[in-house]
Amino acid sequence: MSIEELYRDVILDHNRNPRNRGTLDHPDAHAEGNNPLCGDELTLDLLFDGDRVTEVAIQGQGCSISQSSASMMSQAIKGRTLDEVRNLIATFKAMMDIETAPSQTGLDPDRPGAVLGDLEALQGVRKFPVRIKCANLAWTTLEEALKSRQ
Amino acid sequence: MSIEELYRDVILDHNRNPRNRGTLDHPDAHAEGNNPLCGDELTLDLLFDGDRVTEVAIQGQGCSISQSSASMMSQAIKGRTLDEVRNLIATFKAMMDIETAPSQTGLDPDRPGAVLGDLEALQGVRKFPVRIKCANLAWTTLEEALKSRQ
Amino acid sequence: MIDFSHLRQDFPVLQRRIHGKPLVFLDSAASSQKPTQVLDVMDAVYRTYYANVHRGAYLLSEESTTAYEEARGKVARFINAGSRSEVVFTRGATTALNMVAFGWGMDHLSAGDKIMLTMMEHHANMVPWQLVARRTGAELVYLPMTGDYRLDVDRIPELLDERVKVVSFTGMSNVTGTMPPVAEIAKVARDHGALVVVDAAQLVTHAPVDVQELGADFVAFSGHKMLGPTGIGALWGRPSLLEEMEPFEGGGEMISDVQLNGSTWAPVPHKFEAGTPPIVEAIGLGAAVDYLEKIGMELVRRHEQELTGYALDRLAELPAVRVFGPADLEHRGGVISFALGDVHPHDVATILDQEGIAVRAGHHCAKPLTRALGVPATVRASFQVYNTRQDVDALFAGLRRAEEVFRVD
Amino acid sequence: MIDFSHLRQDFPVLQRRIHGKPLVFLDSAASSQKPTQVLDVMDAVYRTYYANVHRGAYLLSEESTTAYEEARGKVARFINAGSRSEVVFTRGATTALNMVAFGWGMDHLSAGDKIMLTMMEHHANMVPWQLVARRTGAELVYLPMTGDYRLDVDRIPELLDERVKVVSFTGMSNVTGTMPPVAEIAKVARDHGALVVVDAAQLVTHAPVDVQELGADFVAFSGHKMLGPTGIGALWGRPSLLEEMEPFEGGGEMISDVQLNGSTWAPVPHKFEAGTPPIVEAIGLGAAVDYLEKIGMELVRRHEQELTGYALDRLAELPAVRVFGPADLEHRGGVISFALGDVHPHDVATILDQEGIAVRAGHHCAKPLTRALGVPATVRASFQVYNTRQDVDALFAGLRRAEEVFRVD
Ligand SMILES: Cc1ncc(COP(=O)(O)O)c(C=O)c1O
Ligand SMILES: Cc1ncc(COP(=O)(O)O)c(C=O)c1O
Repeated sequence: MSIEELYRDVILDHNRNPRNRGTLDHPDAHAEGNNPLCGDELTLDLLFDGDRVTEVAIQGQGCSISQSSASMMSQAIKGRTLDEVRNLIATFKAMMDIETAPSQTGLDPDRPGAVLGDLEALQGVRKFPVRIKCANLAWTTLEEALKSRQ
Repeated sequence: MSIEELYRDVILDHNRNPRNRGTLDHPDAHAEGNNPLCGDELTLDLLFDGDRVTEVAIQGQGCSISQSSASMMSQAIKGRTLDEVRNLIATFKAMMDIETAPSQTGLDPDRPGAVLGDLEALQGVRKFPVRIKCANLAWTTLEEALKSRQ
Repeated sequence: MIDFSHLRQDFPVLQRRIHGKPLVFLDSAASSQKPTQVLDVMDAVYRTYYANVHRGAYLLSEESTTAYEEARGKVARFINAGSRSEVVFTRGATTALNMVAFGWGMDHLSAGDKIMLTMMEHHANMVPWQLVARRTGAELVYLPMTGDYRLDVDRIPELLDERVKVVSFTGMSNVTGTMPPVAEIAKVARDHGALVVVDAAQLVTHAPVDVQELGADFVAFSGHKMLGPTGIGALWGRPSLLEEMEPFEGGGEMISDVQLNGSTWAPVPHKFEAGTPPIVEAIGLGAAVDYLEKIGMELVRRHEQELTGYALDRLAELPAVRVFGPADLEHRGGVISFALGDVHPHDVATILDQEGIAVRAGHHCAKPLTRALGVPATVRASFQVYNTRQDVDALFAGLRRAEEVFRVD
Repeated sequence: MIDFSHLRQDFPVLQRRIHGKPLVFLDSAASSQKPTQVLDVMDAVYRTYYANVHRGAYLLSEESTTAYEEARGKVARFINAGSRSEVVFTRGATTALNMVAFGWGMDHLSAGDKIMLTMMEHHANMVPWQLVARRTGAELVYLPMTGDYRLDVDRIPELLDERVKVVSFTGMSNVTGTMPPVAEIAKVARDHGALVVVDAAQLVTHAPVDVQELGADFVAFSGHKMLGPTGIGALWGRPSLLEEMEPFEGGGEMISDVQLNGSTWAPVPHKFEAGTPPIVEAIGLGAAVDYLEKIGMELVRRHEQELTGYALDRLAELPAVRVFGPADLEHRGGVISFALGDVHPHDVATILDQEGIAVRAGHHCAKPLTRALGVPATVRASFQVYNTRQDVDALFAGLRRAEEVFRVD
């Protein structure tokens, strides 16, 4: 296990240049998440057109894993329907769950990136169990935001 | 070390038939002592004629060591002057102090009972350190009573 | 007849000789001895992976945190808690009871309210309520005892009036060995709307405990009486009550955020675990739970009943012995308090000690109960998994010796 | 240059390999490792003479009580207390501070009064006072920090008005390593009539502590940071204050008498030690004190100053490193918090962990201080007697590696 498996280039890139940064004035959905043990913080605003996510805005601070995960998530969900977003959440969680065998996560080992895009770079986090909650923060916040819409 | 060294006949006798039992109506000196860890309790009343103890009355409950020590003390101090009583206290304490060598206690090994009378039977308590505070209870209460007089 | 004698080799201290005689340890109700299976686990923590828990981003801290939280899981399973977050680690039963008395009591009790205890309580389940009563103006009422040393449950309807807001009672008396019908009392009290607290310090190591069956709101116990180390205990609580209850202590680990003028709390159970917890002690308690579960608490209870029955029979051979506790083995555990004629209990204990037999003499931190028994103190012999019939026989011989020294006829 | 490298063999965990690399343990400020001299003592208690303390009329209990009380004597001597009864054993520094905040504060503070803390406090010396402030109506005021991470003592005269009834502050910051002039501040505050409380959780293991010289009213610390076990700590208090202060918890051992409707307390220190204390942990702490005294706390302090000086020099070689703490070794101990460029502290810690180096990342239970430093978290490396220059060199190399991974220039 090498440290480069965790800190892939794409992760460092998203950490340095987070996508969809900011806040929205009148979001359809909003949530704030934090990781009290680490101090990672995140706020998430969403705009919808029907059941399609049209805008995503993220603000926060924290480690490279939490911030890059949020940035990559924002790209992945933008333009997707609610059902597609829910699928993404489920797949991401399976990928992060050390109880789930890699072959059961729904990812395609022969075509890296085919299912979750850049997000698949976070697979390495599975080998660093204390950091899993960092990777998950954006996604639990997303779940909260979806609830806030209903 | 045998248990009979602790429970000498004279101790068992004083325990069964405690001397000077009771209370006085108008004592010149009075004190209550207790041993919270053991539950031993004692009240002590004294009458004086000048600086001579003329009456002693003791009431209480507790183990054979605390009660016999009180009974023997009552006999020992009755009729004695304050100075003599203070001497008795000092000698008794020395006898009970495991830091004091037996030869330094002021007792006469060739003439058992010559200095403290029956009380010397309590010497065996030195070999049972947890019980020393039982033997001492009557005497610390006596010291309190003497203070109450002043 | 259940034979546990093979367990004795797990307890190194039982090899001790006392005044030249083999140790006969009959004071487990005060604190039990510990098996190597517990000692080795604790030692290994310090020697191989010790670090502070919860905040470390490095391997040792991760391993320590996992072991600490797994121990919580073991304790939760041992008492059949709904989830591990219902288990708060404390310094012991005493702290657990203070946590409830202050944490719940200070915010829910006021003048005119009543706290119902029983005459059988250990000071740990009495003094905290007295302190809270004094600060809140609430009053204490005590459920009395019957002639055969059981709780007088028939008096409950009359005593449990609408002013009673808390009913806190022991699951097993550390003096008489009495095991009250906990679930029955808890049901009546909860239906009545009172908070129900069970002091399980003795119960948890003498019989199977299922908190869901007990039906109480809080259950408190200590590790050191159940083959675990000193310095650790637990409070089980209903999730909703733990959520709402105020923390007892403030400090690190129990916060979500700290601002200069106020703070918010971490989720349950961490809210109640301020500061560095007794980490290794918790892991040791987990190992003690493993040990007990491997034997099986049903069997522990049966072994103890058999031993208690045997002891009561042997004590009955001594006319000068008077036992303070229920005769019916269904209603009692392996804690036997007694008097030997009018020999003072401390004298009995000293004579037994000379024979290598460790018993306790005193009020056993239950002064009101001792007073109610009409004696200044009692002698108490108590059993754990490592005790045998031979221990009872040694006690019997020791008491004979005491009779001899004190010429009891 | 003091060489303590021979001490390393006393700490078995230092043999551990982490991710294939030798362990470099730099998180002792969170909790220190333990020497075999402490572990063996604790194990031997359980294996040869363990029993509950204070009430036993048998040999094991007598031996345990003696060892427990001797440990109290050792701790008393270690901090130069006037007598052993001035030392109360607690679960840790957090409990000790809560004991003072609640035990003294609830009876002496009311609306309009002020509690003076500092910006540098650990949550353990902040949250208890917040809880007591809320219950009593008292207000909190905070002494600020200077630009070079020291307490701004010049502001004391202005802040210490007649409403300030308590001044409670750290003897050594667990974030910046700052060592304030404790005796000086204590004198001003006491002359002013305020109660003075010192959180010595860090101080006591990094420098000699003489409570008579410090001149405070209460001093709190933990065992697990000073080579002792978890689950134990101590509160030193002035005898007159301990006499008058209310007990924090009620239960067994702390009473003189218990009646149904009220109780009286045992003499100090037992009044504050409700229930079965952390017996073996106290004895273990005594062994830790023996170990430290054998080295000598003066030497411990000098070793640490040398190591800290060396570490600060090496860190200065990395332009991206920014240290949050006094530069002057006279005013600081061996706790070094820093930032590495804009790499998040948790990422730094993870990279170091891969190299076998254990450091902490976060707010170190001092959120207000971390906020004042203007960062979300810091990386913290901290030293104990077993650390060497090689450990510092390993840290340096690990930080280089982190710079590489995160392309810090
Ligand atoms: C300065 C300071 N005060 C108080 C504490 C609290 O100590 P404990 O967690 O052992 O109760 C700590 C340790 O985390 C500390 O560093
Ligand atoms: C029935 C009962 N409750 C409470 C306690 C207090 O437990 P601890 O002293 O471990 O806090 C005891 C033990 O002495 C007990 O027997």
